[in-house]
Amino acid sequence: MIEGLLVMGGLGAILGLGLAIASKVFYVYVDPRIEAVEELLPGANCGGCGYPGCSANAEAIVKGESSPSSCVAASQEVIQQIAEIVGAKLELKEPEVAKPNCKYGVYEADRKYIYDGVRDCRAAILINGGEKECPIGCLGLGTCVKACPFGALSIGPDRLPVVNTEKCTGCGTCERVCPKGIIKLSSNSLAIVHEYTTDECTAPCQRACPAGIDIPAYIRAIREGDYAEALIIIKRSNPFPAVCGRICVHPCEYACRRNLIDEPVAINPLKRFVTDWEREKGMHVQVPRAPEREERIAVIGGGVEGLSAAYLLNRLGYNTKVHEATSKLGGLLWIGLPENRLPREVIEWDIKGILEAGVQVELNKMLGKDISVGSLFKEGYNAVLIATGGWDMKLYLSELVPDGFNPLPGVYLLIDLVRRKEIPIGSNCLIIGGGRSSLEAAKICKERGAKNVYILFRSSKQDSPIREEDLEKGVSVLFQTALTKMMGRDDKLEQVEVCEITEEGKEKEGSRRNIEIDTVIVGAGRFPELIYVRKDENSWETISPYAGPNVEQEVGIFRPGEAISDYKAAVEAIGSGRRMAASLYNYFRGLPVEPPSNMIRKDTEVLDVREVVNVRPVPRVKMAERSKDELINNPSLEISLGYTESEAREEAKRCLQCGLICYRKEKLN
Amino acid sequence: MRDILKLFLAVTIFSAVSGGLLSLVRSSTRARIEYQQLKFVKGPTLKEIMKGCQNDPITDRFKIKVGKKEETIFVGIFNGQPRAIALEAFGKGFHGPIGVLVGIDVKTNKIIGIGVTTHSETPGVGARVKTDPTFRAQFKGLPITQTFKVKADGGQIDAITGATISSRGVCNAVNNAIALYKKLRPEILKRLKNFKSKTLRS
Amino acid sequence: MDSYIVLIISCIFINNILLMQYLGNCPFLGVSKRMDTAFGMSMAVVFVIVMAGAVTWVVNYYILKPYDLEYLRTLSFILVIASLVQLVEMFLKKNIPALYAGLGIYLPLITTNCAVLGVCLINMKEEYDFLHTLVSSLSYSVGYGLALILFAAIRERILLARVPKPLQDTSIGLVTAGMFSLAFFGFKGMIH
Amino acid sequence: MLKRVFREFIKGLWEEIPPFRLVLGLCPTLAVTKRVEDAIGMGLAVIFVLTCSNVIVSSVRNFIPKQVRIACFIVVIATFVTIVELVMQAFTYHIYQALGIFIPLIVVNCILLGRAEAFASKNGIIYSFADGLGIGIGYTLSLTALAAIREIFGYGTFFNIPVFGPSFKPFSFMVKAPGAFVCLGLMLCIMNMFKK
Repeated sequence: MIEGLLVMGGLGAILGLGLAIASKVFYVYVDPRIEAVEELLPGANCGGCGYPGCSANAEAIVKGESSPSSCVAASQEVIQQIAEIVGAKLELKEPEVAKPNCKYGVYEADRKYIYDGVRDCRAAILINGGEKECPIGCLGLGTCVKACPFGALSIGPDRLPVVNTEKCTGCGTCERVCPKGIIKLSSNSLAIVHEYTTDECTAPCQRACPAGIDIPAYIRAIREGDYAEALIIIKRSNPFPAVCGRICVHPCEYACRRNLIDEPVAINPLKRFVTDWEREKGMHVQVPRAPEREERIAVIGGGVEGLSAAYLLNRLGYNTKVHEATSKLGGLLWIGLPENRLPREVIEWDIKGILEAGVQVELNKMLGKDISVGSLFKEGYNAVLIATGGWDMKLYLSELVPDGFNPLPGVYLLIDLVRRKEIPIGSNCLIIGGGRSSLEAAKICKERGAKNVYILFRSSKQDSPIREEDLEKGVSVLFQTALTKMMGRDDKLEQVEVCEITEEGKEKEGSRRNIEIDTVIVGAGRFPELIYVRKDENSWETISPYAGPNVEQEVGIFRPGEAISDYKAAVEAIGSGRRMAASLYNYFRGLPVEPPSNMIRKDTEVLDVREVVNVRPVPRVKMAERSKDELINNPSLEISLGYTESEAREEAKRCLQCGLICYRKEKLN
Repeated sequence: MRDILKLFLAVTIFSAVSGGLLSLVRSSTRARIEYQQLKFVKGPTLKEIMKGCQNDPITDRFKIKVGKKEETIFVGIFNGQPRAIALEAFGKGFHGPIGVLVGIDVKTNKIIGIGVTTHSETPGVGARVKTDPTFRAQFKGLPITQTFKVKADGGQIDAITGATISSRGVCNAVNNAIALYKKLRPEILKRLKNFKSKTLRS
Repeated sequence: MDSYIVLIISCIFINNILLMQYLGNCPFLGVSKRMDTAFGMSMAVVFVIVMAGAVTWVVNYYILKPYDLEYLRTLSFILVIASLVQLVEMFLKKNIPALYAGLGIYLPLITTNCAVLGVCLINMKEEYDFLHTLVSSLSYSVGYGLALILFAAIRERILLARVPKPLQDTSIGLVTAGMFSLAFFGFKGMIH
Repeated sequence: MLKRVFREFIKGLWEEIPPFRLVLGLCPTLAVTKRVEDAIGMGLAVIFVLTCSNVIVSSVRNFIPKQVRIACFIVVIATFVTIVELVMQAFTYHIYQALGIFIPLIVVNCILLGRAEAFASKNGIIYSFADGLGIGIGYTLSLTALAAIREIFGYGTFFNIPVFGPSFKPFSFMVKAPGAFVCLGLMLCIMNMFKK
C-alpha cells in the first residue's frame, strides 16, 4: 500500500512539477477572446472566411486581421456578439450568393461523348475535360451540391445546379470545389466591377458591349416580364440606359449571332423599352447599394463618364460627390445629339436617377481654379477621380481659364508651354512624348531655369525622332520608358515613378524606379482619366485605372491612345467610368489595380460558332415611328416611338440566349 | 506561483491517491490472482502429471528461495502421503524457451510424468512436444539418475519427427528440473515431513 | 541484426497495429478523410509513439520492476504519455511554431489514441530491451502511418463514388478498412 | 429532476448509443467482439469504469485546474481500469485472457474521456451517474449485438453453445480482423437506415 502510494505520488509529483514548470517556461500568451470567439463561430469549417477553419478565423478576428462579419455562416446575432467580444466596429457585409454560370445542361449542349462513369465532376473532368464540347460547361454531376455545407444547392431537371438563395450563405465552398470554376459567388458589387474572362460563358453581344452589359440576361428578364430586374442588370454596367437605348452605336447588334440567319436581335431598342417602362412608372429602379463604406470620393467632371463612375461607386457603398465646372450635368450629351433622336427629358431622366441614388453634386466648381486636388484632400476626400474626359477641355475652356490654370498638380500641356503661356517651371522637368517638339519644350524649360530635364520616349532610340546632336546639356532622354505613377504633397508634384517597357509594350520586370520631378509636360492634347488617392495627411499618389479590352498599350499614364474614352460614343465613356470605379474599388480593397489576366481583349480568341442551325428565321420587330406630318409640324419630337410591351416581349423571344457555343435550338422538322 | 502550486498539487494528489488505492486492491487480490494464473497456465499440465492424486496441487504448493529467485514446488498426495512433487524448468527450443513441468516421486526418485507448459514452437511440428502424448510418456517411470538425451545425441528419447531441436529442448528442461530437484531435495523433504494439505480428499 | 529486420517487417506489415491489432481506430476513421490531415496525423503519431515507447521503457525498468509494481503499469504509463504529449505540445508551441502549426492540432487527439498506449504495453509484454523497444515503436508507428495514408488515398477516391446514403461516411470507411485489412492478411506468410 | 435523470440514462441506449451514434471507442468494439462472452465482459468492465469515473470526475470537477484536467481525468479512469483488471484476473481469469491488452486499453477508450470531458465535468453527480450507466449499457448492448453476429457466423456458436448442426463450416472471415471492420461498417449502415 505504502510503496504504491509513494511511487505513484512521486511520479505524479515529478510530472506535475514538470508540467507546471513547462507551462511557465513555454508560456505562450493566448488571448482568451480567441476561445470565446471560436465558441461562437458555427464550427462548420467551411472556409468561407478565407481561413483554414473556424479556429483560425477566430484567431484572425481577435488579431484584427479578419472582420467579425467574415463568417458567412454566422447569423447577424452571432456576428454582433463577436463584435462585442473583440470590441470592433461592425462592418456590414454585402450578401453574396453562388451563381452558376452555365446556361445549357448536358442534354441540350453539344457533347463529345456520353459519360457514364463515377457521378462526380472531379472524376468526369479527368476524361478529356468532361463530356461537353464546351470546355467550360457545367458537367452537372453535383460535386458542388455534395460540398455545400448548408444544403443550398441542388441539381435541376436540366442538370444544372440550382441555388436556393434563402439558404446560400455565400461561403464559396462550391466555388472552390467546382473543377471547372463554373459556380462563382456573385453580388451587385462583384457584378459592377466584373470584366469578362476567357473562362466564363459569354455571348458575342456581351463581349462586344463597351460597357460590358450582360445582354442575354436582361433580354431573358424582359422575356419573362421582369422589367425591373432587366433594369438592374443594365444599370450595374450602365447608369444611362434611357440615353443609350436611343443613341448607342450598339456594337452588340453587329455581333449578334442572329446575323448568321436573319437580322440581329433589337438589343438596343429593348433596352429603350425597359427605360420607357421605367419612365411610365415614374420611379427609378436602382441597383441595390452595398453597405456604406468609409471612403469619400470626389469625381471631377459631370459628364457621362464622371456620372457613371460616381453612380457605380455610390452603389459600391462609397460616398461620392461630382464636381462640375459648368452649371449643368451631362456634358456632351446636351450638345452632340439632335433632340429628335435624344429628347432632352430623357437625359434629365437618367441624370435624375443618378442623383436620386445619392450621388452629390457641386456645380460651377472648376478644378484648377475653384478647387484643386490638394484642397479636395483637405476637405477629407480619400480619392479624386479625374474624368474631365470627352471633350477637349483645354480647347473648350481656353477663354474661360486664366493663365497658369493648373488642374493636375505639376502637370501641364506641352501646347501651352510652346505657346509661351506662363507656366511655372520647377527645377526638375519631365517631358512626355510630343515628338520633336519635346526638344523645343526642353529648351524652354532650360531657359526658364530647370536644372534637370528628362524626355520620356516609349519608342526605342532608333525609332525616335531624336538625334544625338539635338540634345542640350542637362537634358537626358529615356527611351522605352513609361511614366507609371506620380507622387506629391498638397498641390505639389514631388516624385514620379517610371518603368522600362519591352518591344511589345509590356513592363520590364523590376525596372520601376523613382525620379525627383516637380513639373511634367504632357505632349498629348488633353488629360486622361486618372485617380489621385490620399496616402496620409497631405501626401498623395496616382493610380491609373486599368484599361479596357480595346486598349493596345497598357503600361503607364499619358500613353498614346490612353484616354480610355473619347467622344465617339457615350457607351465607351460609360465603360471607362465603370473601369475607373472598379479600379478604385480594387485599390481600396488592397487588390491589384489591373484587369484579370485572362480578360477577353480585342484580339483574344474565344470559342465561337460559325453557323447557326435549328433556328427558325423570324423577322425583327420594327419600331413604330411618328408620322411625317407630325414631325414636320414639330421637328424636335422624337422620331422613334419605341416598343409596346407585347412587341418587346415578342422581340425578346428572338434572342438565342447564346453562350460560348451553345444557343437556343428549336426542333425543326 | 499559486497556479503552479495548484497544478502540481492536483496531479500529485491524484496520482498518489490512485497509487495507494490500487496497492490496496492489489494486496487483497494478490493471492487469488496468483492461484488463477497457475491454474490456467500450469493447471492442465499439472493435472495430467499428478493423475490420481487426492489433492489440488495448485493450492498445495510452497516456495523455496534459490538465490534471488523463488521456485514453486507443487505437491501431490497419493495414498494419503505427499509422495510426489512437480517443478518447472526451461530448456532452449527452436523459437525460445520451452517450459516443462516435471513430476517426481520423492520416494523412488523416478519421474511420474512431464508436461510442457509454455513454448513458442512451430504449430504442428515443434508444438507436438506439448500435444503428442507418446512423446511425453517416454519419460514416465525413468529414474532421475540418468541424463536425458534424444537418440540422435546418443540418448534414450525418441525425438518427434522433424522437431529434434524442440525435443532436445524438452530433454534439457527435464535435466534442468532434475538438477534443481537434486539441489533442493533436502529442503523439499524437510518441508514434506510436516506437510498439511488444505485440499485433501479421502 | 536479423531479429531487427524480422521485428520491423512484422510490426509494419504482419502485425500492423491498425489493421491487425485494431488499435487507434477512432482517429484512423476521423482524420483519414483528407490526405493532408492524414499525413500530419501520421507524423505526429510516429513522433509520439517513439518518445512514449522510450520513456515508458525507462519507467517500467527503473521504477516499476524493482519495486514489483507492475500492476501500476496502466496508470503510470498513461500518466506519463498524457504529460509527455502535453509537454511536447507546449514545447513546440513556444520553440518551433512552424512544426506546431503542422502537428499541434493532432497532438491532443493522440493522448486518447490507443495505438500509443497499446504499443507501449505490447513492448512490455514482449519484454524487449531498450533498442528493440525503440525499433518496434518506430515500426509500429510507421505501420500506422502507412495504413492511414494509404487509406486516406482510397477515401479521397470514395468521395467521388456514388455510395448509398446509409452507407456513406464512416460506414463505407469501415467496410473499406475491412478490405484493406484483408489485403494485409497477405503479409502473414512472410515470416513463419 | 427524476425525469432528467431518466432522460440522461435513456439517451445512451438509443439516441447517443456508442459506437453507432457516437462514433467512439471503436478499437475494443472491433477487437473483443469475437465471442458474446468476451463482449459482455468488456461491456461490464466499461460500465463499471465509466460509471465510477463519471461520478468521481463530477464530484471533483470544481477542484481541478483547467490545464491538468485531462491528466487528472485519465488518472481517475486508469485507476478504475486497473481495479477492473485486477478483479477480473482474480475471478474471471479466462475472460481476462481473452480480452488481453484491451483491458488496460479501456483507459484510452475515447468514450470514457469523452464523457468525462463533455458531460461529467459540467454536470452534477447524479446526472453523471445516469449518463455513465446509460452510455455504458448502450455500449454493452452494441458490443453484444456485434459479437452475436460474429460468433454465430464465425464459430457457429452462441455463448459457446453450438447453434448450427455439426455439418456447419465456420465462416472464419467473421472472426478475423477484416470481418470485424466489415461487420461493424454494415451494422452502422443499418443503424443509419433507421435514422431519419
